Amino acid sequence: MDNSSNHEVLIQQPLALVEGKPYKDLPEDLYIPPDALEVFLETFEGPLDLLLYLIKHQNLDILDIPVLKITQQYIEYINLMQNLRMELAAEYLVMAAMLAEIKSRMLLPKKADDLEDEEDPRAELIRKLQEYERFKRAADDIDAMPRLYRDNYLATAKLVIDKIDKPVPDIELETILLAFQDVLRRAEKFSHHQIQREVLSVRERMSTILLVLGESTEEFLGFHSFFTAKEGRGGAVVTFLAILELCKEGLIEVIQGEPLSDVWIKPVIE
Amino acid sequence: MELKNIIEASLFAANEPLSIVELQGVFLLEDRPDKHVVRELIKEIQEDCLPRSIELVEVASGYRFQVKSIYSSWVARLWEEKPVKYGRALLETLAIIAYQQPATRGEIEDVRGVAVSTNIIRTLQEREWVRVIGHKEVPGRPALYATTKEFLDYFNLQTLADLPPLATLLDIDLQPSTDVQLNLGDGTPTDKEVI
Amino acid sequence: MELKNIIEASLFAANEPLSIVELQGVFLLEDRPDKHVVRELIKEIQEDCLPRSIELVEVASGYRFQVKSIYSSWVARLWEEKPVKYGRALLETLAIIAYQQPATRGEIEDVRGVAVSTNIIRTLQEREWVRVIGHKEVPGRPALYATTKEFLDYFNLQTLADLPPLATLLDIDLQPSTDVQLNLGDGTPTDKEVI
Repeated sequence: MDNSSNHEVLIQQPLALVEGKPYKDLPEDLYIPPDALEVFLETFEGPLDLLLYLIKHQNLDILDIPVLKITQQYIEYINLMQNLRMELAAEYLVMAAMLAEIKSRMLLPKKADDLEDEEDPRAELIRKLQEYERFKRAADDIDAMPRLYRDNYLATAKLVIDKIDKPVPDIELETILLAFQDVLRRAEKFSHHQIQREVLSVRERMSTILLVLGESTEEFLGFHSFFTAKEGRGGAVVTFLAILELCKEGLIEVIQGEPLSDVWIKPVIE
Repeated sequence: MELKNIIEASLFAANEPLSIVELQGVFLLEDRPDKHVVRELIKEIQEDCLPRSIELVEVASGYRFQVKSIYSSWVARLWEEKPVKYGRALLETLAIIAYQQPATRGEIEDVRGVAVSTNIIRTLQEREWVRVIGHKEVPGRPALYATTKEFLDYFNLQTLADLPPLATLLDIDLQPSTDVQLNLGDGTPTDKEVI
Repeated sequence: MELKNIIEASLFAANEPLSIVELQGVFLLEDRPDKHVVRELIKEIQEDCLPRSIELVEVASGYRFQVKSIYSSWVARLWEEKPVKYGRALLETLAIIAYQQPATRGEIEDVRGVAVSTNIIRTLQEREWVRVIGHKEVPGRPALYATTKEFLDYFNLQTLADLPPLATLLDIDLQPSTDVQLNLGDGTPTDKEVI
């Protein structure tokens, strides 16, 4: 839809008669600068929320929504969003279709004998809007209730005894592996949560190096302090890889006085 | 005096609310006080607190000491980070579960008109505000969510009945369409022409 | 009276000892009491405690309320009972630290997609399975967590390399139990995940 020409047409003639009163002005809130639209859409919790906003903002009665008018405004938003090629949640389109359906059903002439048993096509929508609105309010109420660590604080006193036999639960390694499998599978769905498939022994060595550096009173430690002769060539390689990794993550600094001399490691401190 | 102090000390040391039964449990069987006695002592402790900075309140899972809320604004300065703000999606989901429990995810989505993200349910479960209490016997056996005692404790409530009342639904009594005069201006035949 | 109650409230609410300076810090600059005043009020609070179950003591880093030691044998019984079960969130956090160490809290949250509660980290540290081994040099200097030797010992591992490698972990069928299988793929929370 070409929005600008559409606006012009709308502005020249009374837009609508709402409860008998002509409506000349385009609601101010209808036009939104394109760059604000994205922010705007994010502030809505879905199509029902957007509809409620449209209704409330014009002081319309939820029980007597002018469906045609609201439908039109709603669809205008959707068009604006689509023109901007914003990714639109499917729910918004479903609502647009539902509104269009209500609109078309209301336009159809009714046969006299249907009138009794056929429900007003707006009823279902109004029910949904009302239902949503009451929970929206309930959510605000819950948010306003006094809450621990925001409005209320526990008053405690420390129990000082040598040792409480606080029993701790037993767990099996398998349980942890299962938990991790679960995280992995979940994370795999999102490409940006790439989990690096590194060799664990390198990760472990990274921890050890940081630990040793943290506990050491020396400013620098030599490469050799991080593995023992017993670990052989493997130990040296793992240590070397761990140091490269820590270096890459900016956690340590590596210093070498001259070529082929010993490599010194120091933790990065701001 | 000793009884009362032991109860008071237990309430101060526990980091969570203590029920009457849990309070009885700190005594050895032979000198375990009666429930009425414990209740009476709790009342006394509550009165002792009147002029002080703290109060002993009852929440869903028992009694706990908390700082009187008139002092919260000072106490809050002890922590640098601001308390977490929960988003509307989370609060709406929580509200639907609290008032409509047990509720399935589908029922929550029906009310909100949008998909409920798994993250929100997860966060609610991790806060221990919501848990699965069973499965609905319909195809797919969706989980049924309900709020927990911890939820009530967190919000200083004793029972669900203490929640603020849910707005009542108004009767839908539709008048014949009022917006028949709408001029759509977009080529759609106007109502005037139709009716 | 208000000054004293604010100080008392702060001492009750803080989870660690508070110094005189920290106590002054809960007041806005314009009505911040003098050090001597704070010290005087602390003395008064200490006297108020004489007949009660708790005392206000000075330790290295400041003042804190503690249960009088004559009551500790009763109070300790609060913890004698059932061990708490570890929740899903804790297990996942532990697993991520084991495999991705050294890891910051933010990194753990990134992988899990949910905030990690301080309680979980504290529990893992208390159990001595996880410790802080340094700080990442990025704004905020977040702590870097790693697993400990106690963690390896508990699970009978020589080194972390004894854990199944990531690449194969996804393909291993850890438990043939159908209901566990069901709940892995789709991320739908089930009762199992409730803490």
